[in-house]
Amino acid sequence: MTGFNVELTITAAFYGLLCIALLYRVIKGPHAVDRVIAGDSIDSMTVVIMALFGALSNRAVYFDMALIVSLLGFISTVVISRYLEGRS
Amino acid sequence: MSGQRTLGFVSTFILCFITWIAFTLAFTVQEILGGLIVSFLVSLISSRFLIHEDPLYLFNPSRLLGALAYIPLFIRELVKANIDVAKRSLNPKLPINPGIVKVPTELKSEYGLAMLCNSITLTPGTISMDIVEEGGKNQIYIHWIDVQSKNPKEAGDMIKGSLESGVRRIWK
Amino acid sequence: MSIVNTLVIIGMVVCAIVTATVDDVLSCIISMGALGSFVALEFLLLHAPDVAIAEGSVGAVLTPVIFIIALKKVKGGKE
Amino acid sequence: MILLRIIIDALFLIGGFFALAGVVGVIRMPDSYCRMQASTNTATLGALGILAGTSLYGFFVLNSLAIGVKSIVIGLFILFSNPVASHAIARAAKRCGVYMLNKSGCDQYGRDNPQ
Repeated sequence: MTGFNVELTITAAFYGLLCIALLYRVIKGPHAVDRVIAGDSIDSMTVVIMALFGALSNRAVYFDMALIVSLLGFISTVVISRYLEGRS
Repeated sequence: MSGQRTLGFVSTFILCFITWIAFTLAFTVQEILGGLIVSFLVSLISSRFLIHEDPLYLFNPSRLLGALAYIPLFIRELVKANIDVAKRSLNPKLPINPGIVKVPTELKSEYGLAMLCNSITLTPGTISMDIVEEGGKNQIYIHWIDVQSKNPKEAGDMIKGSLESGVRRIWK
Repeated sequence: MSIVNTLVIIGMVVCAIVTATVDDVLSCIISMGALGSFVALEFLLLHAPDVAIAEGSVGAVLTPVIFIIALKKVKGGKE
Repeated sequence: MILLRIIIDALFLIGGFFALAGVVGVIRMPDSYCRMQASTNTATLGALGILAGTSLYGFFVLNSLAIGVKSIVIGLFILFSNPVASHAIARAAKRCGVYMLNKSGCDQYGRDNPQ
Protein backbone atom coordinates (compact mmCIF):
# COMPACT_ATOMS: atom_id res chain seq x y z
CA MET A 1 0.00 0.00 0.00
CA THR A 2 2.32 2.72 -1.18
CA GLY A 3 -0.37 5.18 -2.30
CA PHE A 4 -0.73 6.58 1.18
CA ASN A 5 2.85 7.82 1.35
CA VAL A 6 2.00 11.08 -0.38
CA GLU A 7 -0.62 12.16 2.16
CA LEU A 8 1.48 11.14 5.14
CA THR A 9 4.51 13.05 3.86
CA ILE A 10 2.52 16.16 2.97
CA THR A 11 0.81 16.25 6.37
CA ALA A 12 4.12 15.81 8.22
CA ALA A 13 5.74 18.59 6.17
CA PHE A 14 2.78 20.88 6.89
CA TYR A 15 3.11 20.27 10.63
CA GLY A 16 6.85 20.93 10.41
CA LEU A 17 6.11 24.25 8.72
CA LEU A 18 3.67 25.13 11.52
CA CYS A 19 6.42 24.36 14.09
CA ILE A 20 8.70 26.84 12.34
CA ALA A 21 5.89 29.41 12.40
CA LEU A 22 5.47 28.90 16.15
CA LEU A 23 9.13 29.73 16.68
CA TYR A 24 8.18 33.37 15.98
CA ARG A 25 6.34 33.40 19.30
CA VAL A 26 9.29 31.74 21.05
CA ILE A 27 11.64 34.43 19.74
CA LYS A 28 9.44 37.45 20.30
CA GLY A 29 7.08 36.60 23.19
CA PRO A 30 6.99 39.55 25.60
CA HIS A 31 6.71 37.41 28.73
CA ALA A 32 7.96 33.94 29.63
CA VAL A 33 4.36 32.68 29.69
CA ASP A 34 4.02 33.21 25.94
CA ARG A 35 7.18 31.21 25.36
CA VAL A 36 5.87 28.39 27.55
CA ILE A 37 2.63 28.24 25.55
CA ALA A 38 4.48 28.14 22.23
CA GLY A 39 6.84 25.44 23.54
CA ASP A 40 3.92 23.32 24.68
CA SER A 41 2.32 23.56 21.24
CA ILE A 42 5.64 22.59 19.65
CA ASP A 43 5.73 19.52 21.91
CA SER A 44 2.29 18.31 20.84
CA MET A 45 3.08 18.93 17.15
CA THR A 46 6.30 16.92 17.54
CA VAL A 47 4.21 14.04 18.88
CA VAL A 48 2.00 14.22 15.80
CA ILE A 49 4.97 14.19 13.41
CA MET A 50 6.44 11.19 15.23
CA ALA A 51 3.15 9.29 14.91
CA LEU A 52 2.96 10.09 11.19
CA PHE A 53 6.53 8.93 10.64
CA GLY A 54 5.85 5.71 12.55
CA ALA A 55 2.83 5.02 10.36
CA LEU A 56 4.87 5.79 7.25
CA SER A 57 7.68 3.38 8.06
CA ASN A 58 5.30 0.75 9.51
CA ARG A 59 7.16 0.14 12.77
CA ALA A 60 5.37 0.15 16.12
CA VAL A 61 8.58 0.99 18.02
CA TYR A 62 8.40 4.59 16.79
CA PHE A 63 5.06 5.07 18.53
CA ASP A 64 6.69 4.44 21.92
CA MET A 65 8.79 7.54 21.36
CA ALA A 66 5.71 9.66 20.72
CA LEU A 67 4.11 8.17 23.83
CA ILE A 68 7.08 9.10 26.01
CA VAL A 69 7.25 12.67 24.70
CA SER A 70 3.52 13.18 25.19
CA LEU A 71 3.73 11.72 28.71
CA LEU A 72 6.72 13.68 29.94
CA GLY A 73 6.14 16.85 27.95
CA PHE A 74 3.68 18.35 30.35
CA ILE A 75 5.88 17.84 33.42
CA SER A 76 8.21 20.69 32.45
CA THR A 77 5.22 23.00 31.88
CA VAL A 78 3.82 22.22 35.32
CA VAL A 79 7.23 22.74 36.98
CA ILE A 80 7.70 26.11 35.23
CA SER A 81 4.23 27.23 36.31
CA ARG A 82 4.95 26.24 39.92
CA TYR A 83 8.13 28.31 39.76
CA LEU A 84 6.30 31.33 38.32
CA GLU A 85 3.63 31.06 41.00
CA GLY A 86 6.21 31.07 43.78
CA ARG A 87 8.16 33.99 42.33
CA SER A 88 5.40 36.56 42.61
CA MET B 1 -11.56 0.82 56.37
CA SER B 2 -8.94 -1.81 55.71
CA GLY B 3 -11.25 -3.64 53.28
CA GLN B 4 -11.80 -0.36 51.49
CA ARG B 5 -8.03 0.11 51.17
CA THR B 6 -7.52 -3.40 49.81
CA LEU B 7 -10.26 -2.89 47.21
CA GLY B 8 -8.67 0.40 46.11
CA PHE B 9 -5.34 -1.37 45.79
CA VAL B 10 -6.83 -4.12 43.63
CA SER B 11 -8.61 -1.69 41.31
CA THR B 12 -5.45 0.41 40.86
CA PHE B 13 -3.53 -2.78 40.12
CA ILE B 14 -6.02 -3.80 37.41
CA LEU B 15 -5.89 -0.32 35.83
CA CYS B 16 -2.06 -0.36 35.75
CA PHE B 17 -1.98 -3.85 34.26
CA ILE B 18 -4.44 -2.94 31.49
CA THR B 19 -2.30 0.10 30.66
CA TRP B 20 0.82 -2.09 30.52
CA ILE B 21 -0.90 -4.54 28.15
CA ALA B 22 -1.97 -1.66 25.90
CA PHE B 23 1.64 -0.37 25.86
CA THR B 24 3.42 -3.59 24.96
CA LEU B 25 0.85 -5.84 23.21
CA ALA B 26 3.28 -8.77 23.45
CA PHE B 27 1.83 -11.83 25.14
CA THR B 28 5.00 -13.64 26.18
CA VAL B 29 5.79 -14.89 29.66
CA GLN B 30 8.49 -12.40 30.57
CA GLU B 31 6.49 -9.35 29.42
CA ILE B 32 3.46 -10.39 31.49
CA LEU B 33 5.63 -11.22 34.52
CA GLY B 34 7.36 -7.83 34.30
CA GLY B 35 3.99 -6.12 33.99
CA LEU B 36 2.67 -7.88 37.09
CA ILE B 37 5.70 -6.85 39.17
CA VAL B 38 5.75 -3.23 37.97
CA SER B 39 2.02 -2.67 38.40
CA PHE B 40 2.18 -4.25 41.89
CA LEU B 41 4.90 -1.81 42.96
CA VAL B 42 3.18 1.21 41.37
CA SER B 43 -0.19 0.47 42.93
CA LEU B 44 1.46 -0.19 46.31
CA ILE B 45 2.80 3.37 46.27
CA SER B 46 0.08 5.33 44.52
CA SER B 47 -3.28 3.76 45.37
CA ARG B 48 -3.70 6.07 48.39
CA PHE B 49 -3.45 9.14 46.16
CA LEU B 50 -5.68 7.88 43.37
CA ILE B 51 -8.68 6.55 45.28
CA HIS B 52 -10.11 8.27 48.34
CA GLU B 53 -13.74 7.24 48.15
CA ASP B 54 -15.65 4.07 47.36
CA PRO B 55 -13.55 2.17 44.75
CA LEU B 56 -16.57 0.41 43.22
CA TYR B 57 -18.58 3.61 42.84
CA LEU B 58 -18.43 3.60 39.06
CA PHE B 59 -19.46 -0.04 38.67
CA ASN B 60 -23.16 0.62 38.60
CA PRO B 61 -25.20 0.14 35.39
CA SER B 62 -26.74 3.60 35.37
CA ARG B 63 -23.38 5.30 36.00
CA LEU B 64 -21.63 3.26 33.33
CA LEU B 65 -24.39 4.19 30.88
CA GLY B 66 -23.98 7.83 31.89
CA ALA B 67 -20.24 7.61 31.27
CA LEU B 68 -20.87 6.10 27.84
CA ALA B 69 -23.44 8.77 27.01
CA TYR B 70 -20.97 11.48 28.03
CA ILE B 71 -18.56 10.69 25.20
CA PRO B 72 -20.72 11.77 22.16
CA LEU B 73 -21.96 14.79 24.12
CA PHE B 74 -18.38 15.88 24.82
CA ILE B 75 -17.27 15.31 21.22
CA ARG B 76 -20.17 17.43 19.93
CA GLU B 77 -19.32 20.29 22.28
CA LEU B 78 -15.62 19.98 21.37
CA VAL B 79 -16.25 20.26 17.63
CA LYS B 80 -18.66 23.17 18.07
CA ALA B 81 -16.26 25.16 20.24
CA ASN B 82 -13.31 24.36 17.96
CA ILE B 83 -15.12 25.72 14.90
CA ASP B 84 -16.08 28.85 16.83
CA VAL B 85 -12.52 29.63 17.98
CA ALA B 86 -11.07 28.81 14.54
CA LYS B 87 -13.49 31.29 12.96
CA ARG B 88 -12.51 33.95 15.45
CA SER B 89 -8.76 33.55 14.98
CA LEU B 90 -8.91 33.39 11.18
CA ASN B 91 -11.16 36.45 10.92
CA PRO B 92 -9.15 39.53 9.84
CA LYS B 93 -10.94 41.78 12.34
CA LEU B 94 -10.23 39.49 15.35
CA PRO B 95 -13.64 39.74 17.11
CA ILE B 96 -12.75 38.92 20.72
CA ASN B 97 -14.15 40.23 23.99
CA PRO B 98 -12.20 38.54 26.81
CA GLY B 99 -12.88 38.58 30.52
CA ILE B 100 -13.01 36.41 33.64
CA VAL B 101 -16.37 35.29 35.02
CA LYS B 102 -17.24 33.47 38.22
CA VAL B 103 -19.66 30.59 37.89
CA PRO B 104 -21.37 28.49 40.58
CA THR B 105 -21.66 24.73 40.27
CA GLU B 106 -23.75 22.09 42.02
CA LEU B 107 -21.12 19.34 42.04
CA LYS B 108 -19.65 18.20 45.35
CA SER B 109 -17.23 15.29 44.82
CA GLU B 110 -13.59 15.77 43.83
CA TYR B 111 -13.72 13.53 40.78
CA GLY B 112 -16.78 15.30 39.42
CA LEU B 113 -15.19 18.71 39.85
CA ALA B 114 -11.98 17.54 38.19
CA MET B 115 -13.90 16.06 35.26
CA LEU B 116 -15.99 19.21 34.77
CA CYS B 117 -12.94 21.53 34.96
CA ASN B 118 -10.96 19.40 32.53
CA SER B 119 -13.86 19.36 30.09
CA ILE B 120 -14.22 23.14 30.35
CA THR B 121 -10.50 23.62 29.73
CA LEU B 122 -10.46 21.21 26.79
CA THR B 123 -13.20 23.02 24.92
CA PRO B 124 -11.43 25.99 23.28
CA GLY B 125 -12.71 29.41 24.28
CA THR B 126 -12.86 28.74 28.00
CA ILE B 127 -10.15 27.99 30.59
CA SER B 128 -10.95 27.18 34.21
CA MET B 129 -8.53 29.04 36.45
CA ASP B 130 -9.38 28.40 40.08
CA ILE B 131 -11.96 26.83 42.40
CA VAL B 132 -13.08 28.40 45.68
CA GLU B 133 -15.79 27.35 48.11
CA GLU B 134 -18.23 30.06 49.14
CA GLY B 135 -21.51 29.64 50.96
CA GLY B 136 -21.65 25.87 50.62
CA LYS B 137 -21.23 25.99 46.84
CA ASN B 138 -18.14 25.54 44.72
CA GLN B 139 -17.38 28.47 42.44
CA ILE B 140 -15.18 28.23 39.36
CA TYR B 141 -13.31 31.18 37.84
CA ILE B 142 -13.39 30.88 34.05
CA HIS B 143 -11.50 32.93 31.49
CA TRP B 144 -13.88 33.35 28.56
CA ILE B 145 -12.84 34.65 25.16
CA ASP B 146 -16.25 36.17 24.37
CA VAL B 147 -18.11 37.45 27.42
CA GLN B 148 -21.79 37.54 26.56
CA SER B 149 -23.20 37.88 30.05
CA LYS B 150 -21.80 39.04 33.39
CA ASN B 151 -24.55 37.42 35.43
CA PRO B 152 -23.15 34.20 37.04
CA LYS B 153 -26.27 32.10 36.38
CA GLU B 154 -26.63 32.96 32.69
CA ALA B 155 -22.88 32.66 32.04
CA GLY B 156 -22.91 29.26 33.75
CA ASP B 157 -25.76 28.07 31.55
CA MET B 158 -23.95 29.22 28.42
CA ILE B 159 -20.58 27.70 29.30
CA LYS B 160 -21.33 24.43 31.01
CA GLY B 161 -25.05 23.76 30.65
CA SER B 162 -25.02 20.42 28.85
CA LEU B 163 -21.60 19.38 30.18
CA GLU B 164 -22.67 19.68 33.80
CA SER B 165 -25.87 17.72 33.28
CA GLY B 166 -23.75 15.00 31.66
CA VAL B 167 -21.28 14.94 34.56
CA ARG B 168 -24.05 14.94 37.16
CA ARG B 169 -25.31 11.65 35.81
CA ILE B 170 -21.98 10.05 36.78
CA TRP B 171 -20.68 11.79 39.91
CA LYS B 172 -22.51 13.52 42.73
CA MET C 1 10.64 12.97 4.30
CA SER C 2 13.73 15.02 3.46
CA ILE C 3 11.57 18.16 3.54
CA VAL C 4 10.67 17.49 7.16
CA ASN C 5 14.34 16.85 7.87
CA THR C 6 15.29 20.27 6.51
CA LEU C 7 12.54 22.02 8.47
CA VAL C 8 13.57 20.33 11.71
CA ILE C 9 17.20 21.35 11.20
CA ILE C 10 16.12 24.99 10.65
CA GLY C 11 14.10 24.79 13.87
CA MET C 12 17.08 23.41 15.79
CA VAL C 13 19.36 26.22 14.61
CA VAL C 14 16.81 28.92 15.43
CA CYS C 15 16.19 27.47 18.90
CA ALA C 16 19.92 27.29 19.60
CA ILE C 17 20.41 30.94 18.54
CA VAL C 18 17.52 32.04 20.76
CA THR C 19 18.99 30.08 23.68
CA ALA C 20 22.32 31.81 23.29
CA THR C 21 21.08 35.37 22.78
CA VAL C 22 18.02 35.92 24.97
CA ASP C 23 18.46 37.88 28.20
CA ASP C 24 16.03 36.29 30.64
CA VAL C 25 17.25 33.02 32.20
CA LEU C 26 13.78 31.44 32.30
CA SER C 27 13.18 32.09 28.60
CA CYS C 28 16.57 30.55 27.92
CA ILE C 29 15.51 27.35 29.70
CA ILE C 30 12.18 27.19 27.83
CA SER C 31 13.78 27.52 24.41
CA MET C 32 16.25 24.83 25.40
CA GLY C 33 13.32 22.50 26.09
CA ALA C 34 12.00 23.21 22.60
CA LEU C 35 15.49 22.47 21.24
CA GLY C 36 15.44 19.11 23.05
CA SER C 37 12.18 18.03 21.46
CA PHE C 38 13.43 19.06 18.00
CA VAL C 39 16.61 17.03 18.49
CA ALA C 40 14.56 14.00 19.57
CA LEU C 41 12.47 14.33 16.39
CA GLU C 42 15.62 14.56 14.28
CA PHE C 43 17.01 11.36 15.82
CA LEU C 44 13.74 9.62 15.08
CA LEU C 45 13.82 10.79 11.45
CA LEU C 46 17.30 9.26 11.15
CA HIS C 47 15.87 5.83 12.22
CA ALA C 48 17.43 5.70 15.68
CA PRO C 49 14.54 5.21 18.13
CA ASP C 50 16.67 4.20 21.14
CA VAL C 51 18.80 7.35 21.01
CA ALA C 52 15.62 9.32 20.45
CA ILE C 53 14.01 7.92 23.60
CA ALA C 54 17.07 8.87 25.68
CA GLU C 55 17.28 12.34 24.14
CA GLY C 56 13.55 12.95 24.49
CA SER C 57 13.46 12.08 28.15
CA VAL C 58 16.72 13.78 29.10
CA GLY C 59 16.92 16.78 26.78
CA ALA C 60 13.28 17.80 26.69
CA VAL C 61 12.23 17.11 30.26
CA LEU C 62 14.99 16.37 32.73
CA THR C 63 17.38 19.21 31.88
CA PRO C 64 14.76 22.02 32.11
CA VAL C 65 13.42 20.59 35.38
CA ILE C 66 16.90 20.43 36.94
CA PHE C 67 17.69 23.96 35.74
CA ILE C 68 14.40 25.26 37.16
CA ILE C 69 15.16 23.66 40.53
CA ALA C 70 18.63 25.23 40.51
CA LEU C 71 17.11 28.60 39.60
CA LYS C 72 14.71 28.30 42.51
CA LYS C 73 17.61 27.51 44.87
CA VAL C 74 19.56 30.62 43.88
CA LYS C 75 16.36 32.74 43.99
CA GLY C 76 16.33 33.76 40.34
CA GLY C 77 19.93 35.00 40.23
CA LYS C 78 18.97 38.24 41.95
CA GLU C 79 20.17 39.45 45.36
CA MET D 1 -10.70 0.54 0.09
CA ILE D 2 -11.36 3.81 -1.72
CA LEU D 3 -13.91 4.80 0.93
CA LEU D 4 -11.38 4.13 3.68
CA ARG D 5 -8.86 6.30 1.90
CA ILE D 6 -11.36 9.16 1.65
CA ILE D 7 -12.16 8.92 5.37
CA ILE D 8 -8.50 8.97 6.35
CA ASP D 9 -7.79 11.91 4.05
CA ALA D 10 -10.73 13.81 5.52
CA LEU D 11 -9.42 13.21 9.06
CA PHE D 12 -5.97 14.48 8.03
CA LEU D 13 -7.50 17.57 6.42
CA ILE D 14 -9.56 18.35 9.54
CA GLY D 15 -6.47 18.02 11.74
CA GLY D 16 -4.38 20.22 9.47
CA PHE D 17 -7.02 22.92 9.27
CA PHE D 18 -7.50 23.19 13.03
CA ALA D 19 -3.74 23.14 13.65
CA LEU D 20 -3.36 26.01 11.17
CA ALA D 21 -6.13 27.96 12.91
CA GLY D 22 -4.50 27.41 16.29
CA VAL D 23 -1.07 28.52 15.11
CA VAL D 24 -2.49 31.63 13.46
CA GLY D 25 -4.32 32.37 16.71
CA VAL D 26 -1.15 31.95 18.80
CA ILE D 27 0.70 34.38 16.55
CA ARG D 28 -2.05 36.98 16.17
CA MET D 29 -3.87 37.21 19.51
CA PRO D 30 -3.15 40.30 21.62
CA ASP D 31 -2.61 38.90 25.11
CA SER D 32 -1.37 35.72 26.83
CA TYR D 33 -4.73 34.28 27.90
CA CYS D 34 -6.23 34.47 24.40
CA ARG D 35 -3.10 32.79 23.09
CA MET D 36 -3.74 29.97 25.53
CA GLN D 37 -7.26 29.57 24.17
CA ALA D 38 -5.93 29.28 20.64
CA SER D 39 -3.25 26.79 21.63
CA THR D 40 -5.93 24.47 23.06
CA ASN D 41 -7.26 24.36 19.52
CA THR D 42 -4.11 22.73 18.14
CA ALA D 43 -3.80 20.33 21.03
CA THR D 44 -7.34 18.94 20.82
CA LEU D 45 -8.69 18.59 17.30
CA GLY D 46 -5.38 19.26 15.56
CA ALA D 47 -3.70 16.33 17.27
CA LEU D 48 -6.71 14.07 17.76
CA GLY D 49 -7.74 14.21 14.11
CA ILE D 50 -4.32 13.03 12.93
CA LEU D 51 -4.15 10.36 15.64
CA ALA D 52 -7.60 9.02 14.70
CA GLY D 53 -6.40 8.90 11.09
CA THR D 54 -3.22 6.95 11.93
CA SER D 55 -5.23 4.61 14.12
CA LEU D 56 -7.59 3.75 11.24
CA TYR D 57 -4.57 3.43 8.94
CA GLY D 58 -2.86 1.02 11.33
CA PHE D 59 -5.95 -1.12 11.91
CA PHE D 60 -7.26 -1.50 8.37
CA VAL D 61 -4.42 -0.77 5.94
CA LEU D 62 -1.31 -2.05 7.68
CA ASN D 63 -3.23 -4.79 9.59
CA SER D 64 -1.12 -4.05 12.65
CA LEU D 65 -2.87 -4.10 16.03
CA ALA D 66 0.01 -2.38 17.83
CA ILE D 67 -0.04 0.81 15.74
CA GLY D 68 -3.79 1.28 16.10
CA VAL D 69 -3.89 0.69 19.85
CA LYS D 70 -0.85 2.88 20.50
CA SER D 71 -2.39 5.76 18.53
CA ILE D 72 -5.50 5.57 20.70
CA VAL D 73 -3.39 5.46 23.87
CA ILE D 74 -1.41 8.56 22.78
CA GLY D 75 -4.67 10.40 22.09
CA LEU D 76 -5.98 9.50 25.55
CA PHE D 77 -2.80 10.76 27.20
CA ILE D 78 -3.00 14.07 25.34
CA LEU D 79 -6.64 14.35 26.38
CA PHE D 80 -5.76 13.79 30.06
CA SER D 81 -2.52 15.73 30.42
CA ASN D 82 -3.16 18.86 28.34
CA PRO D 83 -5.85 20.52 30.53
CA VAL D 84 -3.73 20.08 33.65
CA ALA D 85 -0.83 21.98 32.12
CA SER D 86 -3.12 24.64 30.66
CA HIS D 87 -4.91 25.22 33.97
CA ALA D 88 -1.61 25.44 35.91
CA ILE D 89 -0.04 27.95 33.53
CA ALA D 90 -3.19 30.11 33.41
CA ARG D 91 -3.35 30.37 37.19
CA ALA D 92 0.37 31.10 37.49
CA ALA D 93 0.10 33.83 34.85
CA LYS D 94 -2.77 35.51 36.68
CA ARG D 95 -1.00 35.23 40.06
CA CYS D 96 2.21 36.86 38.88
CA GLY D 97 0.36 39.67 37.17
CA VAL D 98 0.71 39.13 33.44
CA TYR D 99 -1.02 41.84 31.40
CA MET D 100 -4.58 40.94 30.49
CA LEU D 101 -6.59 42.67 27.79
CA ASN D 102 -9.86 43.56 29.52
CA LYS D 103 -12.17 44.69 26.77
CA SER D 104 -15.40 43.60 28.41
CA GLY D 105 -14.55 45.17 31.79
CA CYS D 106 -15.29 41.91 33.57
CA ASP D 107 -12.40 40.69 35.75
CA GLN D 108 -13.97 38.95 38.72
CA TYR D 109 -10.79 37.10 39.69
CA GLY D 110 -8.82 40.34 40.00
CA ARG D 111 -11.70 41.87 41.94
CA ASP D 112 -11.81 39.04 44.47
CA ASN D 113 -8.04 38.52 44.83
CA PRO D 114 -6.32 41.91 44.80
CA GLN D 115 -2.57 41.80 44.39
